[in-house]
Amino acid sequence: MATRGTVLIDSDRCKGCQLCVHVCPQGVLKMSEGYNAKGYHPVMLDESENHCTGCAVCAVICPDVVFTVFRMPVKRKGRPARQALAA
Amino acid sequence: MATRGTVLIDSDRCKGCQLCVHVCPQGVLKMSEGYNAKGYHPVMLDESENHCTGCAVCAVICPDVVFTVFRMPVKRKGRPARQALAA
Amino acid sequence: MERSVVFAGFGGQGVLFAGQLLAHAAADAGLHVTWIPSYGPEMRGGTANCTVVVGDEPIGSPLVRHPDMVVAMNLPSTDKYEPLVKPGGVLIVNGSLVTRPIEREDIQVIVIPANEMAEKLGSQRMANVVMLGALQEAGDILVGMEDLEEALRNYLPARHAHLLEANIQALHAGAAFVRERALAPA
Amino acid sequence: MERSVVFAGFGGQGVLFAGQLLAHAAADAGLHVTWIPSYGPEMRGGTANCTVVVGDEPIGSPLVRHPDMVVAMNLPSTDKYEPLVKPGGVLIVNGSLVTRPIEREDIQVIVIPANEMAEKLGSQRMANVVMLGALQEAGDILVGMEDLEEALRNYLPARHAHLLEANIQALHAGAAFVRERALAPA
Amino acid sequence: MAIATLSTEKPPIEAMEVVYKRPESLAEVQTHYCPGCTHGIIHRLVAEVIDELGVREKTIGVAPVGCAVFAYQYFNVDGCEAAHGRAPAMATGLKRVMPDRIIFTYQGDGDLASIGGNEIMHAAARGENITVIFVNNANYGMTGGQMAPTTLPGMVTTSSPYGRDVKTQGYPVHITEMLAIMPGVAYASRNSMHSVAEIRKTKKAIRKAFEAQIKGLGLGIVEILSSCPTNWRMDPFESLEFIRDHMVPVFPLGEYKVHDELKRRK
Amino acid sequence: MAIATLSTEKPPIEAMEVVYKRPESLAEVQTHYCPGCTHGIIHRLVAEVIDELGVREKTIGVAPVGCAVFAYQYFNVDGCEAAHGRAPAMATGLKRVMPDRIIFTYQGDGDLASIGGNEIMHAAARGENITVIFVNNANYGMTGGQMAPTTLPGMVTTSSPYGRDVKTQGYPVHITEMLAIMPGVAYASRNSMHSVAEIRKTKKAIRKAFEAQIKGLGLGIVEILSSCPTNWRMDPFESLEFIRDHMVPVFPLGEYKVHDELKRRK
Amino acid sequence: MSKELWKGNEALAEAAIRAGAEAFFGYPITPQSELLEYMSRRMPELGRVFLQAESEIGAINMVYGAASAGVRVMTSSSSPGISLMQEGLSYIAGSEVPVVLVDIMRGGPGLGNIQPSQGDYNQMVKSAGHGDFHSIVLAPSTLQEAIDLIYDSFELAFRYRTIVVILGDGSLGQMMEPVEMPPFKEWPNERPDWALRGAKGRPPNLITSLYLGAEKLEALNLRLQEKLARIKAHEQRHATFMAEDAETLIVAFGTVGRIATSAVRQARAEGMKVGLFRPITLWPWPEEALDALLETGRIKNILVVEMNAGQMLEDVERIVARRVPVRFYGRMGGAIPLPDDILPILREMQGRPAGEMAATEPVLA
Amino acid sequence: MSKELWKGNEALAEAAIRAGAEAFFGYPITPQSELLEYMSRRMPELGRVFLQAESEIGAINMVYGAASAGVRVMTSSSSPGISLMQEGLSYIAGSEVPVVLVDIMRGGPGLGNIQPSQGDYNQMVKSAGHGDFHSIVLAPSTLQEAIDLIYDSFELAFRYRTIVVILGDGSLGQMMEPVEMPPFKEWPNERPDWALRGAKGRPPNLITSLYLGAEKLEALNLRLQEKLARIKAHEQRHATFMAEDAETLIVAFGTVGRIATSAVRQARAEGMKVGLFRPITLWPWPEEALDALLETGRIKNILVVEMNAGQMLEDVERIVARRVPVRFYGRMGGAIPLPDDILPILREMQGRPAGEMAATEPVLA
Ligand SMILES: Cc1ncc(C[n+]2csc(CCOP(=O)(O)OP(=O)(O)O)c2C)c(N)n1
Ligand SMILES: Cc1ncc(C[n+]2csc(CCOP(=O)(O)OP(=O)(O)O)c2C)c(N)n1
Ligand code: SF4
Ligand code: SF4
Ligand code: SF4
Ligand code: SF4
Ligand code: SF4
Ligand code: SF4
Ligand SMILES: [Mg+2]
Ligand SMILES: [Mg+2]
Repeated sequence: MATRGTVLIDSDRCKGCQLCVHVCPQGVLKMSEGYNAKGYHPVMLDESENHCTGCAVCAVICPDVVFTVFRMPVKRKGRPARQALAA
Repeated sequence: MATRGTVLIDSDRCKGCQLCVHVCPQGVLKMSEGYNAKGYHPVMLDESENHCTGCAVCAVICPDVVFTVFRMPVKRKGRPARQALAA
Repeated sequence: MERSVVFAGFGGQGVLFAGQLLAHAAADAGLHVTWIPSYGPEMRGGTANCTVVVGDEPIGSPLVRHPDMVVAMNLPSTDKYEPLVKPGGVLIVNGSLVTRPIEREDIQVIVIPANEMAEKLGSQRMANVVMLGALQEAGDILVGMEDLEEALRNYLPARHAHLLEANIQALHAGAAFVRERALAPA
Repeated sequence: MERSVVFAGFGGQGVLFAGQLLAHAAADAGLHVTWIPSYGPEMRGGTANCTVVVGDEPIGSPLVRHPDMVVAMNLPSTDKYEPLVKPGGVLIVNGSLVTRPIEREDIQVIVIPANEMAEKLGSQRMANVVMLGALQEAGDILVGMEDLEEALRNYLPARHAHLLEANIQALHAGAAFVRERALAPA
Repeated sequence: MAIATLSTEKPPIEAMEVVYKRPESLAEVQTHYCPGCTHGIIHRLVAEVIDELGVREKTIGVAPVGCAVFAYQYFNVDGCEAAHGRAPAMATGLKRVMPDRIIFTYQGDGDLASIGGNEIMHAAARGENITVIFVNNANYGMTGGQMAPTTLPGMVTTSSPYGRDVKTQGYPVHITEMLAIMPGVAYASRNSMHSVAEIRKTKKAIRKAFEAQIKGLGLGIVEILSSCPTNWRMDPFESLEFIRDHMVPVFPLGEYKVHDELKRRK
Repeated sequence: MAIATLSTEKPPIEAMEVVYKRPESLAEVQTHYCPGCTHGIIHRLVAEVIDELGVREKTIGVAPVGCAVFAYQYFNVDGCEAAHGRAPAMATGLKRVMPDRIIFTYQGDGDLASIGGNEIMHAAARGENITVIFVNNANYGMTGGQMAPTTLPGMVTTSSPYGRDVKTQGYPVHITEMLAIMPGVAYASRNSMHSVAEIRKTKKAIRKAFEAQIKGLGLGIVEILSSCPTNWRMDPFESLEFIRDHMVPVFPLGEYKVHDELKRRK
Repeated sequence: MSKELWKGNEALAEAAIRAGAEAFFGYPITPQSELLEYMSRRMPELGRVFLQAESEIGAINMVYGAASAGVRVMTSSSSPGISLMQEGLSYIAGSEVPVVLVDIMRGGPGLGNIQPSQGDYNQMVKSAGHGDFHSIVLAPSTLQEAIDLIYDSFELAFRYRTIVVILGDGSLGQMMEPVEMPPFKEWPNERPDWALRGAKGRPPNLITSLYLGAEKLEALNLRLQEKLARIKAHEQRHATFMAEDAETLIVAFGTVGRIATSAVRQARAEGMKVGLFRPITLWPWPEEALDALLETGRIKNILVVEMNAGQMLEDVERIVARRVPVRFYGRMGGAIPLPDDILPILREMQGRPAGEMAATEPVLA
Repeated sequence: MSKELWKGNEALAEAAIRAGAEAFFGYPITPQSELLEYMSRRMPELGRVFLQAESEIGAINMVYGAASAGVRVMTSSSSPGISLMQEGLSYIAGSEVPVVLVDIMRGGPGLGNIQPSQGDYNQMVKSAGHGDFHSIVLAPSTLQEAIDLIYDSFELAFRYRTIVVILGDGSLGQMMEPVEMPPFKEWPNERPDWALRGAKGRPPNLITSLYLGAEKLEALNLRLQEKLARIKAHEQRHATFMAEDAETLIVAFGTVGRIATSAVRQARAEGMKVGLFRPITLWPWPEEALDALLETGRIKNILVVEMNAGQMLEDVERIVARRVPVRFYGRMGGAIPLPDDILPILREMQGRPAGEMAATEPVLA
């Protein structure tokens, strides 16, 4: 499946709780080795095996609003994809 | 009907609220003209027209425990009439 | 110049109102005045009283241990206040309910059958006003009969409006009783 | 004779425990000692620290503005306490996390790669004990190595019992590091 | 004591049996309640139940701040005076240190349902083994008849002079229903003083609430619709009719919670 | 801000639409919550609802004493800090003098269900037009994980070291059920943070609770089962499983009261 | 405008309304309930907010909320109710929102009774809850003064962002006296810029008393102390009565202060040089004025009279600092010290035979 | 018996248990929660009563109930929680039941923070609620002293049927120190004859603070005052440190008192004649002892140091009565005055160059 979306990760906000890693349906999130300013291992996007769909599930569960989620506009249906707030 | 019971009235406790007068099934309670020590017209037993049955209804409703109620022992039934507390 | 009056009696006898009438009359006459009730929890029965102090200067203490005048509407009040009236003062006693003799001789005592007099005028409940009238006549409360009359007109609760004239008569009856007694041989 | 030590670092680095070890060792050696943590609401992250004062007389102030010795396990603690160490005092710095040079020249400074050393002995989490060992060697904390060893034996929580020997090694490793450094040419 | 009888042809009193007399657990003093106030009836019922259960000598009563402030003097048992609304907490303290004693609170609706809402709620949640007599007279009797949380919609009181407007002054609070859902509550019922029959039922309810405690089943509460002739400005009998006609529809009577152990008896 | 992607063949981000971004009503600051604590999620949901309803500029938040003590700094709206348990009273004061503003409280279970039980009960009884976000994490997070009225039976906390014994320490309190019976309550529901689906449902519930206020229907309360990884001594994901497996059975999810006016929409 | 006879509690309520009170939250308690009842009638009439709270804790926290909106809000209660408000008052002080509080004191401790007392002096003047703060405490001795003080109280409260307490006792609340009611006060429409009104076109406003970290909370406290110093400098109020040439000075506040004027008059009639010093602000206590009187050297001794066991006495002793002897006469539990009780003590202090002693024993601290 | 290292809050709890505490009711609040937590473990172990209440109001009223049964009961809290207990404390005092209360103070006003403070001095010493009463207030400065004081507290509480307060601050609660735990105390089995235990074979006992009628309530108050006078006569406690020949006297209590010993030592090392007067009972304040020191004429000036804005200062000023100048150094909001802060002031007071001034500005009342 081609990449349909992506996420922007505000690493400095990440507290490394891994909730997003558990719920991402595509398994494209993993923890980085390094530390951020607060001393946590922040999450990162790893699309080496699979691709982000922009489903925003990570954003729904992240307690620290680390993600901004993007998605390719869906063109098939007549009505334009509108910006949807997460939950 | 013959008298089957009577009441002892502790007039000094009576506050003249008349609740007993309202509920006495025999209508044998009425307020006296005079005052008691607290300045209330106390209730009195007036059996001129009817008789007290010792039913204790007055005692059940009196907020000031003015009545002691007596009744003739009922002999018909086998078991002895036992002292019943009011309510 | 300051005068203190205690009105005392059973809860329902209107002693607080009698005191208020005097206070209103004094206030409307431009005098200084305080009215202060004894107050208790809402436990019915028992006695009620209030103290009124009238004067031509700002009132200091609204309470006094030894009032100049006492209006006693029942026996317990008479018992309580007879010893407290200031020597030379005035004690008005409701003779309808108080039958015992008054012992103090250093004060002026008026025993007035207020209940009977009020009843004759239409209602026992005006006994307080009869007593007030007697007080005005017997003592020097710094306000005149007209002031009390005016106070009745202005402050008798609306629901008793029909009793206004009777109340005014009660006031005067009380005063008249004292005047007659004063004229009568002792 | 009184010595004050501040242990400071991140929440999870065991600075409170290191301080308690010293306090226990001192108490069991019959010395006077106080241990006092900085405490905050349960808000995770941020720094933690505690102050231990050891002496042979009753301790007055359990807190000092200028401690004799500081064990700084991370950069923020180093930044905060480097200027506060009493002139002539001792500053033990965790070189694993603090890479910036230490500027004070009027104090004795030990930079020790505590995390690496602890990891070599089995777990990074013993970095605090490595630092404590270094402190014992570098500063005069009034208690001996045996006292600290004994404290470890007595007060290491039961759930870490399997790490007891490793901890004792960590203690000695810290001390050894200081000794070697002292022998080495500056 | 005067006996005023105009009786004719009557057997001598000695020939009769006493079928009602003052309960032992009621102290031999006059109450300060207004004429016809049903607080007095409730006191008597509680005393009768204590007598019947034979627990007078191990009972401790906790009085509220409200018209029943002197309740501790009216029962012939050890007693104390709680702060306004805090009787359940005080009772908890007593019960926890003396689990074998019988502890009851006697509280008004202002006391229990207004300022003391949290104390009763948590005593119930904890399943404290205490008995709560909750006298609901739809106003603050003692302080001059202000609105209570139990005041009926539209009812005029000294602090709801235009009638209680539920939109701004809230709806009547149903404490008994709320507590009944709690597992810690062994018995919860609402009763009324408005007739002789209801008074008799009330006594049965009070008895069950005490039995729940004796059996260690949890908290027992009996809410009792009660009159306040003075502040309602009605005569005592009218007041009972007011309860029947106006309060009962808003506060339905009945048992809201009966622990199985209490059902089994007889 | 760093973007860490190892993506291959990806269309440029400019070509895409933003489907999720930080809500405006959430202040641009880091929270102090522990990693994985679901307080953070709930904050975000509330902020999203405020954004969507377009009421940010007239909303005032009331923070509790509890881990959410700084909530007033995290929302990009006017805010204040109530005394422990008293947020509903403070909110009442605010709402009564500004009926056209939107007032919400954000309270923990210790705050709302323990010390503040009376304030929430009476705000509900009065039908105050406010919105209450009630975060139930079965313990006192802020003070170190002591037992709360909502602690599960048998659960070990720092003040129930032998596990909560319901016989002596009481049963879990079901506030939402109790409030739901009150006519003043327009919306009452219990939701959970334990999965993405439940989080989405929770947002809908929060929205209804705010809508109830906007429409002047009465009090809206959303109880939210939330995690406390730190005091539960679990990792964040395990904590969600704990909610699902242990809390939900004790605190059933669902809408307990929905005002008719709220049902009618769509 | 002519004088009308008013009852204390109702006069306070009406005067507060004319002063601009926009909201009232309270809980019934004798002897202040008439104030609440009056509000329940009058506030809705004027389209203002009246709400009977579930408790005094509810009331004070509703007040806290309304005050945070920059609204003129008040509550009233009596001693046990005031005790329950202590935490809330401490929050309000720490958050610096303006609040007016009426305390119509009754006898304590505990449930005590409902008779007049001055047993809340310490609780209101020294401490209203934990932490370092003070409310401005005004102690009227007549109904007119009560009206005048409450009439100014919102301005004081807003000027300093502080709590203003009107401290009366049961007799003040229950008595009637002819008074002149002031006109309705005009207030500007704008709300203070710190008020919570919705963050429209400005960054959010926050009202809090939480300051984590010793530095921040110390900074708040220094600001509060600086404010208290300003209040101390500007707001000390007192009254004297025949104090110009007095040798014996009665110090008394509130109802006792007015009663003392009668004692002073009677003492003067007996030729004694007696005067009265009556603090109107109990916090800030009018130390400077008393000090100035003492510095004249005319005062030979002082008699403090209170309806408590000597709570204000400690303040007077601190200020007097042994410059002259201080005596105390106190009544408790609802007993009221009357001129007849005070006179014999004055005579003694003036070195005369005490004469007939008071009917009841004075209480000497 | 050898010394063991204990944490303050836990040491207080264990010592109370050994002193014979039979029941504990409390509500969590930092920085005293470890006391409650310790009780939750230990009391059930010993078959005693532990209950976490729904609030501080619940707790103090449960305590009131248990105390009415003649049981040794205690609670603990910190400043805002103590404010909530004021009404309950007033009832307890009016009913004369014995209670032990631990207050581990934190920064205020309002929510403030959880750092150490002495901001409850007024609330505990001057007023704990409405009416005239005082608790015995004990202010330990070390853990050992805290243990020893709480160990005696039930005896004091029962002897006088009064509230005994252990007034500590957050640092006392949180610190560790080696201490000697006392043995378990033996208590007789009988309960006091006033206790509510069921009216078996005796007339009912009543516990109340309600006394209708001024005479009755005044009589209660006179009895209470007489008791307070007895306590004042017998229970004043204090400690001094190098005060024998001191010219400058520090007056400080609790944690500040112990910190001051370091300042005194350092000052002595510099050759200054400095000593410490440390009240152990804050009520009754050890007036006689301070007075005696002043009467020697050696004291030239006094420095009061507190972790508040000068609450005890007023008592010291009252007692000193201008005999010597009194200075004040106070820190607030959780800031702790350290020896380094105090020394420069001492130097100044001893007429020496202050030297390097304190890092943070002292707060002068
Ligand atoms: C803390 C406190 N607040 C208020 C009061 C005043 N107060 C006394 S009784 C009462 C209400 C009583 O009403 P309720 O509980 O319904 O009892 P009732 O008199 O109707 O039987 C109030 C508010 C008080 N004593 N203490
Ligand atoms: C009057 C008072 N009592 C106690 C406290 C201490 N305290 C602070 S937060 C809290 C409980 C918080 O628990 P909860 O409301 O469940 O919120 P959480 O931290 O779990 O989100 C307590 C008891 C306080 N600040 N004030
Ligand atoms: S948007 Fe969906 S697919 Fe992409 S990272 Fe988030 S959860 Fe995974
Ligand atoms: S859920 Fe958020 S905070 Fe947690 S690891 Fe993922 S991005 Fe980081
Ligand atoms: S016992 Fe029955 S019949 Fe006799 S007076 Fe009483 S109610 Fe009437
Ligand atoms: S019910 Fe009792 S108090 Fe009332 S009138 Fe009858 S006897 Fe008297
Ligand atoms: S005021 Fe009402 S409740 Fe109180 S005693 Fe009188 S009638 Fe009964
Ligand atoms: S303590 Fe618990 S509730 Fe508080 S922030 Fe941490 S995880 Fe969340
Ligand atoms: Mg009621
Ligand atoms: Mg919680």
